Amino acid sequence: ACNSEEEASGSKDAEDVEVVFIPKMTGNAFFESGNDGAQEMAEEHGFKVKYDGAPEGTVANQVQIINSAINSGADAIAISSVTSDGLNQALKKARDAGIEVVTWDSDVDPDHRSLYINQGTPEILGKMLVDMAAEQMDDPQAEQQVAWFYSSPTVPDQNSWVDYATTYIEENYPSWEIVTKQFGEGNEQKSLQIAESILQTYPDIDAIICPDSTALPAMAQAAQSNNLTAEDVIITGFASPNSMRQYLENGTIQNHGLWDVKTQGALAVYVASHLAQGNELKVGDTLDVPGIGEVKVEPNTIQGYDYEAEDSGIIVLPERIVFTKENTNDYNF
Amino acid sequence: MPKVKNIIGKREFRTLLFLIIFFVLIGAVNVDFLSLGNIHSSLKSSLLYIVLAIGMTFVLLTGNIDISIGGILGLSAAVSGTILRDGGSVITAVIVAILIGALIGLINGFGVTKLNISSFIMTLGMLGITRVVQVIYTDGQWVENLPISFKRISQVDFLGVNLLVLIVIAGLICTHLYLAYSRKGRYFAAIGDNEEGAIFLGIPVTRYKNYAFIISGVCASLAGLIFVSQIGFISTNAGAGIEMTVIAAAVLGGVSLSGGVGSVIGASIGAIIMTSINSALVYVKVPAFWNDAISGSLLIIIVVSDALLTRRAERRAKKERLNARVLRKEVPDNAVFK
Amino acid sequence: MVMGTSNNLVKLQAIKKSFNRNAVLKGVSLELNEGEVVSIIGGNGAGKSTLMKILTGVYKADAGTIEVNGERLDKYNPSSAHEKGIYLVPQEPLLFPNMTVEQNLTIGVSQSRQEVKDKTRKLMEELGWSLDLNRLAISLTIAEQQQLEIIKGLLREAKVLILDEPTSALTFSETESLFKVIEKLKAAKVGIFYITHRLDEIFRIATHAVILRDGKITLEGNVTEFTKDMLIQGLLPEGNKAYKDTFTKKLLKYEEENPLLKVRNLSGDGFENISFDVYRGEVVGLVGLVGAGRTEIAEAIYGINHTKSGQIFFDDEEITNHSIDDCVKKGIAYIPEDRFLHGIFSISSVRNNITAQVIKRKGFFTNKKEEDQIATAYIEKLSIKISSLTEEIKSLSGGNQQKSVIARVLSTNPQLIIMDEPTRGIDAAARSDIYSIITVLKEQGYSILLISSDLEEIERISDRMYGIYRGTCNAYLSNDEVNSANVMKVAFGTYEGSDPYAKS
Amino acid sequence: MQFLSKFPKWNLALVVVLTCEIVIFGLLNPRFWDVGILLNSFNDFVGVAIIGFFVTLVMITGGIDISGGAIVGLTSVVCGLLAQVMGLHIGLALLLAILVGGLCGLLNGVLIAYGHVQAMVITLGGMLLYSGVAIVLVGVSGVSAYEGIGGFPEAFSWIAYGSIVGIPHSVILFLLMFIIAYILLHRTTYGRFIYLTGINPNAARYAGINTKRIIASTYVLSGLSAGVAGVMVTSYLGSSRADFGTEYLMPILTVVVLGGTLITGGKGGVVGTALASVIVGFLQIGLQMAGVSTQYIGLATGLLLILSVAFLGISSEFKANLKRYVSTIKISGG
Ligand SMILES: Nc1ncnc2c1ncn2[C@@H]1O[C@H](COP(=O)(O)OP(=O)(O)OP(=O)(O)O)[C@@H](O)[C@H]1O
Ligand SMILES: Nc1ncnc2c1ncn2[C@@H]1O[C@H](COP(=O)(O)OP(=O)(O)OP(=O)(O)O)[C@@H](O)[C@H]1O
Ligand SMILES: [Mg+2]
Ligand SMILES: [Mg+2]
Repeated sequence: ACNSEEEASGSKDAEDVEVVFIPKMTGNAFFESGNDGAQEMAEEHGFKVKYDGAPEGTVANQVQIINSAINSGADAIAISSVTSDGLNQALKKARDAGIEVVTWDSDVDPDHRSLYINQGTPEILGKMLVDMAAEQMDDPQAEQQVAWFYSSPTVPDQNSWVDYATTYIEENYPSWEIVTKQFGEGNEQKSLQIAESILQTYPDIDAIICPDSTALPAMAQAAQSNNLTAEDVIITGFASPNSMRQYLENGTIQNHGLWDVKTQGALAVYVASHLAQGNELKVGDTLDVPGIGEVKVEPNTIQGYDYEAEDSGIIVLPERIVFTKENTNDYNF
Repeated sequence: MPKVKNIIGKREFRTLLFLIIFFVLIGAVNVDFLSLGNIHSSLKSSLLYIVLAIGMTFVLLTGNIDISIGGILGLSAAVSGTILRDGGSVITAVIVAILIGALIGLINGFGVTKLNISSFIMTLGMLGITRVVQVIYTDGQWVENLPISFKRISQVDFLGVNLLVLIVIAGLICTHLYLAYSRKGRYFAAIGDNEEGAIFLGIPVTRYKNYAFIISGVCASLAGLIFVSQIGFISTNAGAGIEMTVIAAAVLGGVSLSGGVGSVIGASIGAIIMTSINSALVYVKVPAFWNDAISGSLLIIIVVSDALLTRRAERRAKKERLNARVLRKEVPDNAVFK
Repeated sequence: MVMGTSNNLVKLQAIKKSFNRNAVLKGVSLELNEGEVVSIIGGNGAGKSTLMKILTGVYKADAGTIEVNGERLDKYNPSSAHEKGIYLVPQEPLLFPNMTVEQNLTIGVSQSRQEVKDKTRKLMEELGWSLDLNRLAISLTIAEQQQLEIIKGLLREAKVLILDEPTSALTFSETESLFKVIEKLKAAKVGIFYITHRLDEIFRIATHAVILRDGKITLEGNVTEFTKDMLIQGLLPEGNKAYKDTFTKKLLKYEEENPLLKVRNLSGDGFENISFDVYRGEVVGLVGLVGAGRTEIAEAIYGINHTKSGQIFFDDEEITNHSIDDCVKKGIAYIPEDRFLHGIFSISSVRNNITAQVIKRKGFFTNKKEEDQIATAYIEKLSIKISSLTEEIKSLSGGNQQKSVIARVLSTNPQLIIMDEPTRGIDAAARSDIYSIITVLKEQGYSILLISSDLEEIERISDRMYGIYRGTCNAYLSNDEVNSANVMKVAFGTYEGSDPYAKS
Repeated sequence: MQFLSKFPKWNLALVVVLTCEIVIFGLLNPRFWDVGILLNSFNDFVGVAIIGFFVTLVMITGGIDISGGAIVGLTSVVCGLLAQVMGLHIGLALLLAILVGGLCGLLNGVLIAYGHVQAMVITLGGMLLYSGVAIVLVGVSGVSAYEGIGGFPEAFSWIAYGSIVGIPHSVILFLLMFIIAYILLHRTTYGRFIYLTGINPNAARYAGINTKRIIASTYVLSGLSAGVAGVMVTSYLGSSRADFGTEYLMPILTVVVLGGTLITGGKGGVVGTALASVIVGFLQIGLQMAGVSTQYIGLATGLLLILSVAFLGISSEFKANLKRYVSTIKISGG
């Protein structure tokens, strides 16, 4: 394995590298934080990061942005994809044009990118969601009414976590009953309304799990308006600590999770620029990333993919964080 | 008796009937839907749409349209939200929000009346602009961690009813009285009904069109404040797509898109229907992937059946009128001409 | 206007106005004093309405000055005109369709609702008109709309009242009662501008007459100085002094033939048990007062409204309740009474208006050249005044718009033309043009079913006529019974004549 | 000059805007002048453009159709289900999918024309309904909605990625649909009737035009075009998903109204729509290539929309003022 040093033996200087950092959509706290991390990393190492996304996270918009990256001569793309296979043709064109493709947060077909900066496999994250709820219960093995509440039936990542979480519940907490699965469309007003309706339709509900950055704060807000606390109903899920801090502090919720998306963004653009400078990263290689530490390229199989190739792998973020009243003030994103 | 008939014949009444039928039907599936608690919270969730629908009605009455309300809502929510977050006073936040709404409304009005831009284009363009201005202003970040004190405002109850609900209903009634019965209030509908005729009568058409856009803008920013207070965090997409819902609500309530017809009461009832559909689907416990299909069909069924009812009533009225004057031997001569 | 004694109300000086390159007014000066009725006459498109719209601030004059009550006004718009007490009853009703009659009357006035209602009641009594205050304006017929507009104008208690062709849709009796009110206003020192194409009316009520031609005033003075012939001569273009109204009715032998249109015991909304025939090559008039139900009968024949019972035959084929399209195909054409609502395509070109119906016959693709030819031919035939074929029809004067509608109908070569108020708002010259077209059509074997509120017109050109009184067919005038006295009686339902179908 | 005056003023203005755009963006980033890039960029807006052509017809009748985007999603799902789940031949599948689009349009059209309901609400309801049905179809058929239906044969992607003598299919489709719309609207009696119906439906009826059928048919055409766009998008993105086309709503309306079609009906044309869609499409890639982030492009589109329309609005009023000013000088001078 080649232990690449900071200034790699590549053919291009860092200054000449432009990485296009593409979120699913703009205007979302999660992706904006990822961008913050990416920009900081870029500044430190002298390469350029262009943040480019559209307000609506749709496949066509992402394709269009990839096309424009190709047209304007970018060197690498780091993208959080809204679809598992809809970008294939566009990414293929990008790679044909010599652009390095890295994904982060949400992956594409593994044969259309080199590396995927993974916050955790569906197994890890699905389990984490369930565990965050279970650990608040007096008796997780007792009968519990549980609801899922996230953005929409068409987004890939959240659905894949929920899919795995459902099997995980069946295996480990067979007495739980999933009473409903609701969607807030990433729209605050609608999310709040659905959240209120969930509380009123299922007055005996025990836990509501919201793996979506709009649904979770809306759910917490609805609980707060109805004067419910974590004692009455367990609310947990994924959202950035900034958006949830006050609900943790006033006891509406006890915990919620996320990974350090700033690190994820930073890592994605670092790896992308590393590749764009002409370096190679193969499955099994390790890379020492300044400020983050050593990361290892795992094979695609850990995400359950069949496709295996030397130059196609996954880097899993070292840690995911469960935020509580105690630690939430240590983070700012 | 004729008074009762008059009320029943009103378009708003029919919308109300649809609302009641809707609640009863959903209530039949899940009784909880008819609980006071749910009705109360349906009203609370509709507040935002009601306020927007009131403003939209002014613009629609004059025969124009305002697509930019979602953008105005987002921008004023973001600006007042940051003011509140950074420790500014509530009064400042409210005043700034209203000024933003009024200013954008004024620009819309200027474009429509002075530059002769069709209102659809003007406000569509303005929607794009305000959205981006909001992104620039907030640097793409969410506005979060708003003071609890401001969020509390939307939770205050008065005599068991949410205070904001009471305020909005009071405002709604005043607006209705103004539009329907005051001399100047009727100008809005007159302009949309026949602009040339309004000019002929010396109605200051340009000024009242401007008023309509300003009112709509201010309503959108008030809705923005309600948004801040009720929801407590503002993304850069706040209010995205809301304009279509509000227009549909207004039309559902009998406001004509070609101007001149409609009332704020009807539009508000329409807004309640549009919002209640969302929560109703949670209550009936169908899998959530059915939601769009069901709310779409509901919307279509309501407007189509309403249109059919209206047309039948109109036809019958015309028939009666025409037949009333036909000379029939058995009818005494003076019975026909009143 | 030289009556130095009375107070001057309005003084227009050297008013000029052009639309694009079309110079409509080329320096017009006009005065109005208290108690005067100044009648403005002129051909279609002479600029009468334009001049009055300038006086009420709707249009801005390109040049010239306006003085009201001796005060020169620079910044002038409709609301300042209202303040000065100037009110225009427009040529084409400008009501608020979705408001009730009452709301239409009260909007924009400072009096209280009850006051307006009381006054309206009194006015309607005086005029003998009856309008239901709770009806929506959209449901009013064109005549009713015109009545409403006039009432609206009278309610304002304007100092200067402008009536732009107020009687174009009214029949004799409504006109008479309007004149009585005008006489009263005259006595109350109100100044009135009165625009009309019916020259007889001028001698009934006007104190002064003004002729507008080619953008200038060519003749003005006290009515007593003029005769009707002088006015007609004054209206004619410079070169064409040999004008003669050449229309003559021609007797035709039709009795032995099969009728082209046969209506039997037709009942529908607004009419009952109507029977009549139209033979080839004749003009049949339907006489009646406003609201008699003639339009409904015509629309039922043309397939617009469904009938309840009875039959309609066209060329021996039953066409009861057929679609409009079918009727058009069979050779029936209809000139609707409400030009704005049912006649013109306002923002379309004159050419497209004229060819709107005929293109259907010409196949799937359109052919601009052919359309131009057709349009040009009819524009010449009917001497329609336009500046170009692609001009929007709404910029034409009312009369020319009407002629375009007639041209459209003629272009389909119909066998039967139903004309509902075909000459409403049309000037004398154009009217005689249309009459001569009717003559030609008759000669070619075409038939015409004529509905007109102008009793003089219907008497002059109908070969036979049926009286419609409150939805029923109450009288029949055969060729030799048609004369003005009988026509009047038929209209009022007092003719004691024959009803050919009641007997059989 | 004589030749130019034959074109509507509006279209000339659009040509000027387009030219300015090409010049300015080329100066900002010379790669913009690469014909290959420009032609390939059609792929990104051809969907909006072809729906826009037929929404133009709808709008000229005085209606509006905002359900186009949703129909794109539905046809994409239908196409995928038929071809990949039920195993139909791909050609047949996409034909049927387009027909489904037409069917949606027919529903819109019948309700609007025969039910006399405001088009905006019906098509808004339709928008919810069709995208809802797409999700339901996916949900009921057991395919996971979030993964979409992929794995189409290579031949299928040829629809979007192929080219004829160097001209990408998207450009050819754009031209083809434009020509169809142009001929229908500007060269046939049907098109003339669309205008007449839009200007005055009553008069059109009295003139023997079957206005209901005309109105309904425009929605069918618009639905069919959305079906074509749906197939195109499915091929372009290589998978079929229910949420394709959701972002089309405003862009479609933008290109139609920027193209000079009157919202109230009766005026406009597809030439304007074609120019406007190219203008908006090029604006997007031009700004992106000039380094502007996509999320700010709404500002540029909005400004372009308002300013270009205001320009003509001002110019006529300005001219009138100027004339009056000149004539008063003459009078006071003489
Ligand atoms: N808004 C307008 N735009 C362009 N041209 C106009 C406009 N209004 C009137 N015109 C033109 O001005 C001329 C005079 O029109 P006007 O309506 O004043 O005629 P008129 O004397 O009232 O005729 P009529 O007896 O038919 O009512 C006509 O040639 C008409 O085409
Ligand atoms: N007393 C009345 N009350 C209510 N409506 C009336 C009354 N008298 C007449 N009308 C209305 O008058 C209108 C006149 O109808 P319409 O113009 O079709 O009749 P018409 O005989 O064709 O008229 P015209 O003689 O002008 O052609 C009808 O719509 C009718 O409703
Ligand atoms: Mg006139
Ligand atoms: Mg009539």
